[in-house]
Amino acid sequence: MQTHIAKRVEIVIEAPLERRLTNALTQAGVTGFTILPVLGGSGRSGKWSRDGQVGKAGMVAVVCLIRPERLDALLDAAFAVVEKHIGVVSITDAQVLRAERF
Amino acid sequence: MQTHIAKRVEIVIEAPLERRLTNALTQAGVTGFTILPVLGGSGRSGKWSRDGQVGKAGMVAVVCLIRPERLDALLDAAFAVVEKHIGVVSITDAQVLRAERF
Amino acid sequence: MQTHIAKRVEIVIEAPLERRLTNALTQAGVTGFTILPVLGGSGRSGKWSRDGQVGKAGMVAVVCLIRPERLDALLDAAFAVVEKHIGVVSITDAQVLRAERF
Amino acid sequence: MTEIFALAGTNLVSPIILSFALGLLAALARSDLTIPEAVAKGMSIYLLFAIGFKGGVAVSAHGVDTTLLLSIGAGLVLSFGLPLIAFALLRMMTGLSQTDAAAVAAHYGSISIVTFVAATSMLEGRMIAAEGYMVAVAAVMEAPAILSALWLVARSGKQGRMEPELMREILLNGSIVLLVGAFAIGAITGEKGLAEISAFIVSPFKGVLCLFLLDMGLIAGRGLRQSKGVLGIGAVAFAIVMPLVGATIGLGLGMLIGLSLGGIVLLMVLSASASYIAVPAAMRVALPEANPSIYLTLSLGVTFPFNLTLGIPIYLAAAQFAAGA
Amino acid sequence: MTEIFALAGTNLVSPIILSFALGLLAALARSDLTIPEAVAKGMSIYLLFAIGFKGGVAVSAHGVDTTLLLSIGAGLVLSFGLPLIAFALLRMMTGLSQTDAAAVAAHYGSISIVTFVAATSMLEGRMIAAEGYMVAVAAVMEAPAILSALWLVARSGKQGRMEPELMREILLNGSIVLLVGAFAIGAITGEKGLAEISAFIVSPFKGVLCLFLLDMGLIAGRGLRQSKGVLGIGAVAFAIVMPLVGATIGLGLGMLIGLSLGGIVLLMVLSASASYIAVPAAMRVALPEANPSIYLTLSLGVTFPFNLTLGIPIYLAAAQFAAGA
Amino acid sequence: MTEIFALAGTNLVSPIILSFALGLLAALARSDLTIPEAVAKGMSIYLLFAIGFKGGVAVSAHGVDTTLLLSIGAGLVLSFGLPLIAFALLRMMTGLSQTDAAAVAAHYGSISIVTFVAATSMLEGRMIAAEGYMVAVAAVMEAPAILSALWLVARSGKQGRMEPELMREILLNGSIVLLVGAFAIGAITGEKGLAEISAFIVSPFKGVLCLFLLDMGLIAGRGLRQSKGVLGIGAVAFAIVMPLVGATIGLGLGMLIGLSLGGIVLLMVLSASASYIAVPAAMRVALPEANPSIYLTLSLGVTFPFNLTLGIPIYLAAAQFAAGA
Ligand SMILES: Nc1ncnc2c1ncn2[C@@H]1O[C@H](COP(=O)(O)O)[C@@H](O)[C@H]1O
Ligand SMILES: Nc1ncnc2c1ncn2[C@@H]1O[C@H](COP(=O)(O)O)[C@@H](O)[C@H]1O
Ligand SMILES: Nc1ncnc2c1ncn2[C@@H]1O[C@H](COP(=O)(O)O)[C@@H](O)[C@H]1O
Ligand code: NA
Ligand code: NA
Ligand code: NA
Repeated sequence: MQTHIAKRVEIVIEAPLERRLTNALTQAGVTGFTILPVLGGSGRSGKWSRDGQVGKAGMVAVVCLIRPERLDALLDAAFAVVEKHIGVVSITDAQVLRAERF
Repeated sequence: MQTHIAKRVEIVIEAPLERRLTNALTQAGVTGFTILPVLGGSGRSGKWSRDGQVGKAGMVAVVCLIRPERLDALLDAAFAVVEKHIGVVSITDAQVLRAERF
Repeated sequence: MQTHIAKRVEIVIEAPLERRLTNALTQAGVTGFTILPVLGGSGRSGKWSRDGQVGKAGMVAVVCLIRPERLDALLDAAFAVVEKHIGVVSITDAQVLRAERF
Repeated sequence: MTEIFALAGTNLVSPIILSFALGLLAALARSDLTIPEAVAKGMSIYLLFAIGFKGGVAVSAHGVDTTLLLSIGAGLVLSFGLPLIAFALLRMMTGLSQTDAAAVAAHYGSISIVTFVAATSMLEGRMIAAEGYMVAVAAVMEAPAILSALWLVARSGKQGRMEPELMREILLNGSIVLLVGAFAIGAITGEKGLAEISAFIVSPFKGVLCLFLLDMGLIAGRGLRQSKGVLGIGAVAFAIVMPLVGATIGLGLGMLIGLSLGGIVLLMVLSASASYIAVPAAMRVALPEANPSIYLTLSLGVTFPFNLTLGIPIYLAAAQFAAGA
Repeated sequence: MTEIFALAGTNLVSPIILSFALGLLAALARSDLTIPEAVAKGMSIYLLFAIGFKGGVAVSAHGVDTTLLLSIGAGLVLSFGLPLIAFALLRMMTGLSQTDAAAVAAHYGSISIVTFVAATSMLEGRMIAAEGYMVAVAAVMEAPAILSALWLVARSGKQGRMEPELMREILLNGSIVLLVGAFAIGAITGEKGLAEISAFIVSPFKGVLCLFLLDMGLIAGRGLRQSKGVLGIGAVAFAIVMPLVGATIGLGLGMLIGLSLGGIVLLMVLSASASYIAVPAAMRVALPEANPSIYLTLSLGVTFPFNLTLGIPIYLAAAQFAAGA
Repeated sequence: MTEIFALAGTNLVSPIILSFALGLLAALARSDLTIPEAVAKGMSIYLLFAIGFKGGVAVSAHGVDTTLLLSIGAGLVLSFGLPLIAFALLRMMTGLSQTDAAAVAAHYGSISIVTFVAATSMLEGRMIAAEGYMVAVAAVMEAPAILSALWLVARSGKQGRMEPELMREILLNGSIVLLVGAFAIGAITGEKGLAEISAFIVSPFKGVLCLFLLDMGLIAGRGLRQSKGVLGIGAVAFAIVMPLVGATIGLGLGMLIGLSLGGIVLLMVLSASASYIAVPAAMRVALPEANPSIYLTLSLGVTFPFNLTLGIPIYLAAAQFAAGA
């Protein structure tokens, strides 16, 4: 089956920032993303778990599949939002079906 | 530690199609998969969020690790289900422990 | 934007083992991880779904981004916990922003 | 006419309707107020269980009369037939494609159990009795409309998938099973069973309904915001005309088979209301080419609030007028 | 004998049992009816809190008598001892490996709090009083069986892991902490505390229990469907014989220490029931080689429904017969 | 003094406080007891809806008096002003950075609705009436403190972000919308509306509060465990001194504007309590450099339990003393 080269970007970010991130991505020309819930994690700012939260706390994972040539614009946009916050950004080489969607 | 080459396929698909997809995968010889919940997302058919849903709506992400030689059979099976529906399919090169499991 | 080479390790493991795994990872020098919920899946030990569970059952997915040179230590640690249990371990090549975090 | 408005007026200042309005406003103002999906699903399970159980108890108390079978039959006729009318109206009033029109039509042949529950509450508030088995009529009306819609699509040459597997799924979908099952439990255990659990399924019922409608308001409001511009004026008009057409037919059938005033109103409400739970999920499988934001917005964003606020009082007034005549 | 069946008959037509049956049937028919995990967990927290609290209030009202300590002691003896009997029976009746047999045995030494709650409800319905502190006995019986099972495995040379960390986890698992904690709160605040919150923990209790058992039915049904063919006839027979054996021993001990009729029945139910919450999680850590679908199917798919429908009435009849004798 | 302790004593043995203590102990002992996030959120929606609704009904029953506007004004003054005092205290008592101090200060100007609810329950238990509109005062006090904190940061040259978008988010955050909306519904539907749903929002209220406080205890306990060593003694002292300072100012203002005894106590509680829902989320956006474990631990781990156990009785005793004087 015909596949097309793409990048898979995964951004783990604080839930209160979610909408700001997706807005920034959309402005950077990203045509789609998927948001996954996160149960807990650990990093430089310590351990946390969704159970230990009240209100709109915790983190989410935003996954973006994009054409390689759009990667830089996406990373710039994401970085502007993530910069001062806790969270991580990772990129993987991927392939996608139905390239017209990206 | 000994690792083995594999493919990681990630399919984001509408929840009502989940069982149809996993049946198709199983018939295509896939021996395992993992289903992750999805909170929301955006694509050609617009934005959506799990909060804006009643009933068995929303999407799920199905992750499949398989031997590379089985990739084509898997993609054909997945594509037959996903074709007319909203959703995306991505493939990444991966490595796995315990090859006998795949 | 400046990115750095890393490995993305994804471990799907039984929920009662979660803390044991993250402890082992931390001892192996892993500085961060993210835990995602899992709705269901299928493998050698059959199909299961979160709906069919009572108590602290089911599985979780633990995602780890690490420097490549730490991969072996991580896999050894993870394998010791996962060995006798159901679950899978997969590794992907990735790139990360902000290398100082890993 | 003034009577209807007076009726609508009292109806509108009930906590139930105001909770819906609160949700609607909050969503339109883009508040981040949300009810967790699991809690909303828990409340809908509670409501289905309670309404089914109480219906069963009512039947066990008052016995089955011949009207029961007739009512079930009427429900089947309505659910099979209303989509055909809806489809014709849609093709006249809107520019929707055949597939989209058929998908919308399926929703209007099926029912909204929350609208039914709100009507029941309103009748209880006015001390108007209704046949307990109307719950069973609601259950049989959930699914047939889907078949009609698929037939409409198949007829037009476009393929709509009705695998036997999908058929099973539709008939055994959670809402139907819970409603019918609770009805059976209520019918078997009767007043004695009700006494055991009435502190759970009767007393707090209206309060739970308030929170549930708050959520429905939030969902409807978010849907309206996201689908801005998707719908033409014709489609919106359809979503208000169709309930009135459905209710009129329900009124005729209800009088024909000799239902009580309350029963007639409930049959009108079932005919007038549109599904937004079972049918959308079935459409995603059977008619994936149909645009979900069209049918969800019409059914949940227009028809549901219309029925809740103006529709139910209008149907009651019409039934009272017809019964008096 | 006819008395037992009459008893079982009335027991069977309660909303509680019928809700379980509804869930079981829905799952076997592959309906998509599900109760969200969070809601099910919320209900189990409610039930544990309510049952613990009421037990504590009962103790604060009637005072602690010497039988309390004896009952706790009996609970410990049963929980440590029953796995040994279960293990022996399993090795005789089935072809299960030592590890699988030990894992199953652990479940039958421990208890099912929902079975306990259902028995309490049934006793209340029949106005049979029982010692309030039986809740505390239930709590102490949760964990010891796990130790016995691990000892059985260790003895046979196979290694079973009992790290101190696991020990702490088992003793401080959520159900035990909540049950014991609510018991303490009830004992401290007494009737006054109960009056403050009885509209929450007493009145709606049975109704919540219905929905919870609906979910248990769904889970048990799904488990049975998925494990078709996993279990031999011997294993299924064990899952019915073992509760009867356990109940008989419970009956003897209960009479020995002088419990009331209700108390004896509850001790029998505790002995007869098998865990499906705390123990399975512990087994995944301590005996990962054991096959979860064996122990879950036996405990939740066979023993639980057996106790709920036939077991409890049998135990009551037996206790009444023994007490009369 | 002895009176306060007696008061605190009775307060402490209520099921509500003991449930909190149970959660705290369970978390400190590292039990795996948890309340699912969705259930906790569902309970908080229930509590906000119920407390808002009852406040609205009280206003509709007793009418609006001139004190209402004064109270709203007092709430605004307190919420804007208290952060300045808190900031000054923090700079004196602790070594926190300006940003961290400002973030903490925002929390203490805002309010904890659960503390408010617990105080209301306690007053009801003692039959002390309070103005129903204190709920509205609670709502207006949620947000202004955030502005003061951002001003403090901006003044010091460090940039804190207050985009208009954030402003909208804060003012329309779920808790405020639900509280104000339910208040409006209660005010519109009045006693009649309350009668319809009181079996849901009045009778089980205290019981739900118990389970909610159990969860708060779990969260506070886990927070304390994880933040061991993060906080100096000065910060902990601040988290006890600041409520007392706030309550004193609340007492003065409450007497000035002529609130009833109950109203004064509630204004004191609002002043004394610190936010842990709305403000933390806003701080993550507006002041991401501030360390969340500092402000969450102080507000939820120290001030909240202090107010719940000792604070509320102290404020009541002080108000009674001042009113008597
Ligand atoms: N190395 C890592 N691998 C995977 N997830 C991470 C990693 N480091 C941090 N995270 C995630 O990002 C969150 C914030 O990380 P930090 O900003 O380092 O505190 C953590 O709670 C994790 O969920
Ligand atoms: N480029 C993308 N990257 C990640 N997820 C996507 C992307 N495009 C679509 N999706 C996901 O697939 C769903 C349906 O996409 P679509 O069919 O384009 O409407 C979206 O709601 C997203 O969850
Ligand atoms: N090939 C696979 N791809 C993705 N996930 C898998 C795969 N095999 C197993 N899993 C996951 O690991 C769990 C346990 O697998 P197993 O140990 O094979 O029973 C399954 O329930 C799945 O969630
Ligand atoms: Na209809
Ligand atoms: Na037992
Ligand atoms: Na305050």
